This record gives sequence, C-alpha cells and structure tokens, in this order.
Amino acid sequence: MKIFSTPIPGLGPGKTNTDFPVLLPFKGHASGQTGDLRFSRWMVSASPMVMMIIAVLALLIPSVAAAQSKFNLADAFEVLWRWLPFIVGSGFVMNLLISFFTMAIGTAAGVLLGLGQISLIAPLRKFCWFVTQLFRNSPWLVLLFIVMLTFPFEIEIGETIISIPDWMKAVFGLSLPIMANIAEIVRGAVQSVPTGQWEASESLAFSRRQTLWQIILPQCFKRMIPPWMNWYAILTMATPLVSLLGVEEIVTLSRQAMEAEDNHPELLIPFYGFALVIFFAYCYPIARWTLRLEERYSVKL
Amino acid sequence: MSENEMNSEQPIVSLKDVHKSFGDLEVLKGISFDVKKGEVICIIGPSGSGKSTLIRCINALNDINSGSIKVHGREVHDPKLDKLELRKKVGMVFQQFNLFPHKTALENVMMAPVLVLKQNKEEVRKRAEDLIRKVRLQGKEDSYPGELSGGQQQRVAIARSLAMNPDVMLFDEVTSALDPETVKEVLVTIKELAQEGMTCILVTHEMGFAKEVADHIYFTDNGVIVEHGPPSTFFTESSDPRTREFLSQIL
Amino acid sequence: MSENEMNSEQPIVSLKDVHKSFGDLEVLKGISFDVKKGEVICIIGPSGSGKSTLIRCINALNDINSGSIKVHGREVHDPKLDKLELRKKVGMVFQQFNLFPHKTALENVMMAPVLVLKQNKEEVRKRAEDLIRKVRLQGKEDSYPGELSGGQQQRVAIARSLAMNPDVMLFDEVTSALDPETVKEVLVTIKELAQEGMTCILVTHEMGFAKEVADHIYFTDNGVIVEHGPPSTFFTESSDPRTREFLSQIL
Amino acid sequence: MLGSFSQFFLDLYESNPKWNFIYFYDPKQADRVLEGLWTTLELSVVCVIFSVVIGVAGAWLQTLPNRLVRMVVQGYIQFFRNTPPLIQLMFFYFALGQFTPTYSPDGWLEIPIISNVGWAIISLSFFAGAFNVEIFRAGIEAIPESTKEASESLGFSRLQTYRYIVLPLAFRVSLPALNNNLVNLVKTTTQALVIAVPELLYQMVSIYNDYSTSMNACMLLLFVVYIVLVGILVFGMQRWERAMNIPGYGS
Amino acid sequence: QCTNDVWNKVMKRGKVVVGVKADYKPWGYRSTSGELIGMEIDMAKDVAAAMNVDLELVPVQSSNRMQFLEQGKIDMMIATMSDRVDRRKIVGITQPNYYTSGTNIMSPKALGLSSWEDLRGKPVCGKQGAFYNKIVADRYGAKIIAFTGNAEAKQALRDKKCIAWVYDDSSIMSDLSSGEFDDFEMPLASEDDNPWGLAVPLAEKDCIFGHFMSGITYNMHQSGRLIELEQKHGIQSTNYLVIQKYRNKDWLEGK
Ligand SMILES: Nc1ncnc2c1ncn2[C@@H]1O[C@H](COP(=O)(O)OP(=O)(O)OP(=O)(O)O)[C@@H](O)[C@H]1O
Ligand SMILES: Nc1ncnc2c1ncn2[C@@H]1O[C@H](COP(=O)(O)OP(=O)(O)OP(=O)(O)O)[C@@H](O)[C@H]1O
Ligand SMILES: [Mg+2]
Ligand SMILES: [Mg+2]
Repeated sequence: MKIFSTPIPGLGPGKTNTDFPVLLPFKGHASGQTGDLRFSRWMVSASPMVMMIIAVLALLIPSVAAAQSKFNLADAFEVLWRWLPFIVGSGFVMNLLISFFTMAIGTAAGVLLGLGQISLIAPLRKFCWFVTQLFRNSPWLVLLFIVMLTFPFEIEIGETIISIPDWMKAVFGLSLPIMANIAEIVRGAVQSVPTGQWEASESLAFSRRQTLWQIILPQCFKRMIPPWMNWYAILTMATPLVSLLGVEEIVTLSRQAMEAEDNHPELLIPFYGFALVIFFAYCYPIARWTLRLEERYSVKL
Repeated sequence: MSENEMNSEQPIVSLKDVHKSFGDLEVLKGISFDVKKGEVICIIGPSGSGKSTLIRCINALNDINSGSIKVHGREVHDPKLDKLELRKKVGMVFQQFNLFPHKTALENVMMAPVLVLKQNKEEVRKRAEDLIRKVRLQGKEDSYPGELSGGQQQRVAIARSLAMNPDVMLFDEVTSALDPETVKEVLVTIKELAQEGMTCILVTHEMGFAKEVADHIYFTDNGVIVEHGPPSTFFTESSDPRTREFLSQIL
Repeated sequence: MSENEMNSEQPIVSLKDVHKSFGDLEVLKGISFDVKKGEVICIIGPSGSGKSTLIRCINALNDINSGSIKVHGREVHDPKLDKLELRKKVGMVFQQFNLFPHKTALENVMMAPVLVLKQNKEEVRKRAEDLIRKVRLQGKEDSYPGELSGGQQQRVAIARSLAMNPDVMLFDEVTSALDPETVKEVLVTIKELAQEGMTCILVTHEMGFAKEVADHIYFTDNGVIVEHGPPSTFFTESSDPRTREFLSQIL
Repeated sequence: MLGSFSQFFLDLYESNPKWNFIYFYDPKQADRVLEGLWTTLELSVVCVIFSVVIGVAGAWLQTLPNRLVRMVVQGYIQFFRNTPPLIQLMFFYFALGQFTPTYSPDGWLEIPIISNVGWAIISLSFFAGAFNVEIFRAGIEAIPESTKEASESLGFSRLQTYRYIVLPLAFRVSLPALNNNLVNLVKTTTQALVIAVPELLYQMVSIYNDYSTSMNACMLLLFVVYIVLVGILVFGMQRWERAMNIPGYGS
Repeated sequence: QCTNDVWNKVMKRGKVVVGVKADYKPWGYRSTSGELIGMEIDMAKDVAAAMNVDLELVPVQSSNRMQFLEQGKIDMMIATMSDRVDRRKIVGITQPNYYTSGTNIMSPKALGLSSWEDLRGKPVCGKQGAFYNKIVADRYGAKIIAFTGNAEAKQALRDKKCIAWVYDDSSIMSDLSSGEFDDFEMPLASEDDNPWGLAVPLAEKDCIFGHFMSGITYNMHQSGRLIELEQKHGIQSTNYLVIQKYRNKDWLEGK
C-alpha cells in the first residue's frame, strides 16, 4: 500500500491512531470518504493478472498527479470496486449479448449473401456483390449512427406492436458489416476449394446443389471457423461503439457511474483501464484459440 | 434409325469434326474418331495440343463450338440433353485424382451411387468394397485421402468412377502426377480393366503402356489428329515428321 | 602441402567418411568419393536415400556431423571458412529452380555477380546476355520467371549459377519437376556444359542421360554408397540386389 | 448560380424541416464539413504512414534473437489486438495524456506537446501497427526456405538476401492483407470522435447537435463521403496491388 | 385536429414512458445499484402519479433525446433540455419552463479571466450535445473541444488542454464547492438564462397531453414542489424558481 500513501480524506493527522478504518461505519458512497482496507482487500482478492496490470498502471502514475487533489487514485479504484457489479453485470453483459445476437444474425445473413455471390444467376450475384462491398467498406460507426437514428423503434405487425429495444437496433447496425465480412469468408472459402473438386463431382453426375452441400461446403467449413472467430473478436471489440448512441453497455455505464461520483477526473484511469482489462481477458483467449484452430486446420487440408 | 436403338456395331463414342476455341485460341480444329464397345484407345501428343480439352468435351465438362460428339448415339452437346444422364454413362479419372478429402476411401466410392443414383446404401457398400478389393486396396477402406499415397489415391479415384457402372472410362494423364515407382500400380489396374472389356479412352505419356494396352493410338498436335493406327504399326511406321520427332523425344 | 596449392591431379571435391544426422535420423552413414577437375559424376538412388542432403553438404547448405568435405583442398565444414568464398566456387541448381520471381531472367543472372562480386554492371550484362544465349533463351531476357515454362526457368537457373564462374556445378534432380518434353532442353544444356569441361555432380533419375554423360555413377541407398562404377559396367554388371531392383523399376 | 443552389436547400428546409441540408447554404457549416474532411484525410494519411513504419519495425524486432524484445513486441501486439480501439483512444488520451510534457505560450495554458490529434495518431497507428507487424511477419515467413537457399548458394550474404530477395517478395505477399488493414484503419479514424478530434464524424455530430433539424442530411453526407473515400482508397490499393504484381504470378 | 394518439396509448396501457438523463447529476443519474435517481426522476414520478399511470424511465442522451421522442420510443421527456426555437420545430416543448440555468465557465484562477471576450481563439472544453457550445463559439469565437462526458471534459481542463470548461453555472458551482477545484473559479457573469422545458410529441403539444403537462408544471411552480425538490437534491438555489412561485401565486390567497 506504499504506492497510495497520500493522505486519506477524513483521516487527517489530528485523529488518533486507533481509528482503524475497518472499525468505521460502512458508509454508502459519500464522496471524500473511503475505507482504505476495502481497497487492499480487493487487491488481495484480485487475480494475479489484474494485480499486475494495476501495479503497472500505478507505477505509471507519478505521485504529483495523485497529490493534486483530495480525491486520489486509491479512492478512484475504490469507487470502481463499488460500481463493479453494476458495470459488469449490466454493462459488459450487454456487450456480450449484443455480440452474440449480432454474430448470429450476421452469420446467417452472411452465409446467404456469400452463396449469393457464387450463384449462377448473374443479377443475383452482382446484387450480392454490391451489398457486400457497400457494407464492408463503410465505417461501422457511420452505419451505427444511421441505423440507430433513422430506424423505427417499433414495428407493427397487424395488431401487435413489437418494440425494438435500443440494443437490438445496435445489433442490426453491427450485423451489416459482420454480414458483409462473413459473406467474404464464405465466398473466399468456397473459391479456395480447387476447381478439380467441382469437376470431379460434376463428372460423377452430382447436381450443383449436391456438389455445394456434400462436397464443397463440408471442405470449407473448417477453414471458415478461424476467420469467423476472428470476426467475432473484432465484433466484440466494436461493441463499445454503441455507447456513442446511448446503448447502456460498459462504456455508457462507466460514464454514468463517473457522473454519479461527481466526475472526478481521477476516475478515468480505473474505469477505462478496467474496460480495457475486461475486454482483453475476454478476447485474448478467443484469439489464442483461433490461432490454434487455424494451425490445426491448415495442416489437415 | 432411332437414336436410342443400340447396335453392337454402332460406336459407343463418336466424334465428328469437333471444333473448340477458348476465346481467340482455337484448341481443337476438327477432330473425328469413333470408339467401339470394348475398344481401348490412347491419345498422345505434345503439351498444350488439346488432349485434355478433347477428353473433357466428351464428358461435357467443356462445351464445343461446332461438330458433334455422340455417346450411345446421343448428341452430347445438345442443350436439351440431360447432362446427369450422360455422366452416369461416362466415368472420368483426372490427373490430380480429385478425391473428396473429407470422406474416407470407401465413402468416396459410395457417394455418387447413393446420392445420384439413389441406390440402397447397403448394396452400394457391398459393391464399393468389391471395387476397393479390385483396385487392391483392401484394408484402406477407412483411410482418408490425405493418408494414402498418390498411387493409392489414384486407384481410389478409379474405383469411384467404376462405382457408377459407366459404359466408357476416360483417363486424363492419370499417372503424370505420380512418382516413377507408383506409376506401375495404377497402370496395372487400368490394364486389368481394359482386359475385362471396359471401353477406355486414355491420354497418356507412357508409351510402353500405350503400346501394350491400346487397340488404336491417336497422335494429336495443334488441335488436329496428325497420325493414328494400331500400336503394332504406329511406333515403327509413322510417316508424319512431327510424330517422329515427338516419339524420338519421349522414347 | 599448402592447402591453397592447386594440383591438377588433386581432386576438386573430396569427401571422406561423411556422416550426417537430422536429430535421431542418420541420413548419411559414411560417404566417401573424389571428383577430379572436368569429371562428371552422377548420383542415383531411391527417394529418401540422402542424395539431396549429400549434395547440399558439399555446398555447406547443411553442415555435417563428422568426416570431411574438401573443395579445392579446403575443408568446407571448418567453422573459420568463409562460406561466401566457397559459394563463389561452387554453383548449385535446384529441383524447384528457385528463381527470384520479382526479377527478369536477365536480372536473375546478373544479380549475384553485381551484388556479391561487385563487378561492373555493364560487363556483367554482356556476360549475362552471352549466358542467356548459351542456354538458348535469347529473346527471353526480359521475361519474368512466371512467364517462362519450367524447362526455360531451369535453364535460367543454370545460367544464373554459371554467371559466378564456378569451378564445380551441383545439380539436384534438376529435371524431375519438369514435364517429359521439356526435360530434354535442360539435359542438352547440361550435356554441353559437361562437354566443355565443367566439373559436375548430378543427382538424377534420368538413367539414359546418366549413361550418356557421366564419367562415374554412384548408387546410394540408406545413407551409404552401395555400388559405383563407370556407366559402361554399372548398368549391366551391378552385383548388389538393391541396385538391380531399383534399376529394374526405373528402366 | 450558387445563390439558387443555396436557395433550393433553404426552401427544402422550409417545406421539409427534417431535411435541413444546412451545409449547403450556411458557409460556416460548410467550413466545418470541409475542416472535418480535411482532418479525416490528414489523420488517415499520417496514421497509415506511421502504422506501416511500426509494422516494419515490429516485424524486424520479432526476428531478433533477444527473447525479451520479442516478448515485449508480442505483448504490444496482443494488447492492441484484443482491446477495443475506442477504449484505447480514451485511455491513451485521458490516462496517459496526463503525463505528457507541455509547453506554455501564455503562462497558464500549457499546450501538451501531444494534442488530441496527436494522441489519435499515436493510438490509431499503434492499433493498426499491431496488425501490420503480424502481416509483415507472415509475409516474411511465406518466402520459401528454398528461395533463400538459392540466394545463399549464390554467395549472397544474409543481409543481401534480406534486402534484395526476402523483403521485396514479402512486401508483395503482404500487400493484400496490408491494404485491407489500412482501409480498416481509415474507417477506424471515425472513432477519434471520442477524444474530440475534429474529424468528419465529430463535425457532423456537432452540426446536428447545434441544428437538430439537420440530422438526416448529416447522416446522408457522412455515408456518401465515406463510401466515396473508402471506394477511392480501395480502388487505388487495387491498382497498386496490380502494379506490384509480378508478371506470371497471381491472377 | 388533435388525435391524441400518444395520450390515448399511455392511458390504455396504463404506463407512461419518460425519457430522463442518466448522466447529469443531480438531475438524473444512477445509484450504485443501477437505479435512476435525481430531481427530474422525482418530477417524472409526480407526473406519473398525476396521470395515475405506472412509470417507466428510459435514459436518454443529449444527442438522441429528440429522436427518441419523435420516434415514439418515449412518450415525453424531462431531460435537462433547453428550450430553443429550432428544437420547438421537432418536439413539443410545453410551457411554462420548469427551471433555468445560465452558462458559465470554470477556469483556473491563475488565468484571471474577466470577460467572455477573453475566450476568443482559445480552446474551451465542453460536452457534446450541449447547445451553448455553439453560442460560445459563435458569439465569442472560442474553439470548442466537445467531449462525450463531463469527466473527460474536466480532465482535459485539468490537463491544461483547454483554458476553460463551459457548462451550466449551477453544476460548476457545486463542483467548486466540493473543494476539489480550489485552483479554479467561475469568473464570468452567467450568460443566457436558458429555460429548461419538458417535451411531449410535437403533434400533441396543443392537445390533451401538452395541456396536461403545462398544468402539472404550473402546479409544481405554484405549490413550491420544485423548490422543495431543488433543496432535496442539493442544487444551488436560483432565483428563477422563487420568482416563478411568486408569479404563479394565487392572487386571492391570504385575502
Ligand atoms: N479454360 C481454359 N481457358 C483458356 N485456355 C485454355 C483453357 N483450358 C485449356 N486452355 C488452353 O488450351 C490449350 C490446350 O490445353 P489442354 O489442357 O487441352 O492441352 P493438353 O494437350 O492436355 O496439354 P498437357 O499435356 O499439358 O495436359 C492450351 O494452350 C491451354 O492453355
Ligand atoms: N531438414 C531436415 N530435417 C529432418 N530430416 C530431413 C531434413 N532434410 C531431409 N531429411 C530427411 O533425410 C532423408 C534424406 O533426405 P534427402 O532429401 O537427402 O533424400 P533424397 O535422396 O534427396 O530423396 P529424393 O529423391 O526424394 O529427393 C529423408 O528421410 C528426409 O526426410
Ligand atoms: Mg492435359
Ligand atoms: Mg532430393
């Protein structure tokens, strides 16, 4: 705890030494008050990796910055700790939810679009190509802005009105570029199968549909998994974008938490640092796994 | 004469003045020949002379610009022709084997009869096992193509074609992707097939093999048949200078 | 005797009891032979018998575990040896050509003399053009490797090695990636080289060629030289059963 | 002429308050759009250059024998690849931005030597650079060992092999992936909005915050501008790729 | 030609959906457990109670609140929105206004700024979506750097990336009194009294919904409820509410 040895608000030198913070009444969140030991307890309970990252961050921060005001970085971490259940439970979970739904919709639409691109019907093929390029090449944020601000919030099907929550609109907005990129994966994988396979099955009297589903797609399925997972990770890392449109995910909620804690600028490091850490903890294993699969499949075929 | 009527003297495959271009490049410039039931013919010629193109046209993998190709008296390049029907009658084996890598040897052989001919799976399995034995691969039924040597893969490819019970088999340089030591295994298999009376059209560089197995040899160059004849006379009495030059290089 | 001193009777390349392992796998198990100036020797043997490894050791592309390889009397696997000096003396041509794909044929030939020997660019260009003519590729100077046939690429590779004016040329199955018709072009080039007195060590499957061009033939199997002799006797009188079996398969 | 153009959009706004193309008749807003466009272009160009430099340097560092250096580079790559660029931007600017040295033109206002544009450049360049490192490394690894051996056996030094053979080839191999990443980088510059970099998206959002009726028009402009911008970029990159194509290779 | 669609919808389903802020302490923000609290939330509760329907709160942001109302995602909003001419074209801002704020800046004492003109050509931090960004830029030529949140804006001020932070005067006041901005001051006279308005869909402004809201706001002024809430949430009291209470006083009262 040497690092955070700046004076603790409310525990000035005038007080007696027996005033152990742990004996103080457990206060809500009156700013300026802090239980020092709560922070250290949290430090102990944190995993080694979090500890290390925190330590690195702490080392980065010269004491002058912390001494500048009464509210110091240790307080800020304590605030983060208090808000953690809310930020993770309502915020990060929303990021994950958005990523799952987006991936599901994007994959389904992307497969259709990708197969459309290798269709024998020229207009369909061109149309699919155009749609793919359009959504592949526009910035996600721009697509999101457009979908979020111009799409209706509810749709009427006959009598029933289905209201679309904000995050669902975000899902549609993110699905567009995902769809386009999945389509490229499908098209690329199909085209990477040697033409000999098409010819061999053709000369065995397979129909085009049979060739596609029995011969070609099973062969590219494995090849599509690593890039697919890669796009999932990219998507997950794009979900904070929806915060700019007010969807209540981790960044939005972090911001709201900071607002509720009077916007102390010291809060920025723990809150945004935590967001980085949690995304890293989620995406890094996926990336490793993707790499492993890629190696495995590239040897096999 | 009805086109459907079979006549033992009528050729199974019959080409008349076949022309074929890729864009500006005329690859076949009028090819004609007939193949009778049970006959084995070999096509030889320099690289790029259109041998593969020719053989692929018979199978309708390529279309032609003019002329006529008939299999069993039916015009192959008639747009109304059911290509699937044709391909059930004509088997083809490729230089690059083109086995389906995600299926075992036995599955490779069984797939087409089950999926295309909708035959009973158990019966097909029995026949497929016989075919695997026939190409001397017993014990390799459950191996994946990636686990087989080139020669073994090529024999699976032959069995796969045979499983459709074709009337004619087309072979396009089936040994040229193999190393010298495994070529022999494949040639033995084809020789046995020919001896059993299968009608075969082969493109090959293996002169010794052609000599041994062919009923008739055609030499193509630059899109035309330059010379042809039975092997007994073809190698010794060829009059065409190009053929002689080619033979001198190969032999 | 000073190691630098040249003696016309002293072998240019001399191997003594060369051993080489990859991990646990012993690939060369004691190989010895000498090559004199102007001699052409051929190494044949089944796949995996260590022919490529042997030839690569001579060029110090692989190191050896024990024994000695001397070129011009200098120990190749002496750690103090300047590898660049060695490689200026020993040219090597690979099975896969290994041309530099982003350079034209002429540039491929010119690169090493200009960059490594720091020779004058214009003089090198003249010599390179001569070499291109020598391998019969006039007109292809400005083509990129991707635009040349396999046989043409291989001849550029030979010219590229010759541009360094080496004393010995190593050829590792230089024709086995080529189609039968282009093999000959390359063999003709090598034959001319040999006739001009270049010292050559060849690994080849082309028995006819070996017979015609070699002064001495070595048959390796399983890491040792099983049989050797001049071509006149090698093919007919070989006593070793492995050699006979191998020859029967190839011929 | 220009007056009637503005008048048209003014009228459109009067009759249709949701379609307020304010930037077509209010020169102040037009200036903001142009400034945003200019900042976007500037940001893109500078980030592209830096990220490529970072990529080359990182790929080179990864070839060093020092384990610690390689681990640091790996750590860098993994951090930037696996965290959202949006949060990276915020973290860099607000957390690390506190510690950048400043200069003071007027006593109190201490202008950090790294402005928000500067931090955006740093953050985005490192983000794209992490991918570029991997791309270049993959490109270098894609060069076959045999090509390097060929140049070694011609006497090229290690450095020469790198400079003349490996890098030019690796660059061409990397180009498609590199271009993809750079296009992606340009798209990611929109996210600099969160640290108030006055790029196009920031300006459009500001405009419609100030004039709430102009939202649809702003979104439309944004979409069109980016499609055109990225379209030009993709087109240019493809032209470049084609120009870099080695004749005879690739499609 | 009132259709009263939204009003009827609200009554039919027995629930009113109110857009409020979740990032504007003490008007609307979150408790640690994630609940929305604040002065405007209390107002929304009063509204729901007066309508005798349930209340659903939807957090909105400055940049999307009008779209939400337009699209019908919310039925009405009490979301710290300033009453501006161009906004009235899009949403139905009902009268009277329920609060007013002035715009001011927080700037370091060391700079000793004394007039708005001192901002000309200088970087000034602000929050995206605040309408007075434009006024300060247009009128005094300040270079506005607008961030997505207030924490960011204040951090930028403290990092000396700008010479001042422009915001509501009441908010600045409470920051200054927190003791963490001792080196800073609010040196200028507040600009522009910005009345805040609550809004219903434009089509219902002069219909039941709009009139009902006008009535509620009027009552809140008259009864002193707003002043009560102001005190409850520790907002620096402003004259506006007092004057409004006085002006809306029942003139017969006490007679
Ligand atoms: N799909 C195609 N499009 C354009 N040109 C083609 C196509 N297929 C083949 N060709 C050209 O047609 C010519 C004949 O090709 P073909 O493959 O039939 O020759 P081949 O006799 O089989 O040669 P090889 O012995 O090398 O296999 C060649 O010049 C080839 O480049
Ligand atoms: N770098 C290496 N690492 C491990 N094993 C190797 C390596 N290079 C070659 N070998 C092994 O050494 C043995 C001899 O290889 P080598 O390439 O010399 O044979 P070869 O006679 O040239 O065969 P081929 O005719 O197929 O070219 C083979 O079993 C091969 O797998
Ligand atoms: Mg062919
Ligand atoms: Mg070898």
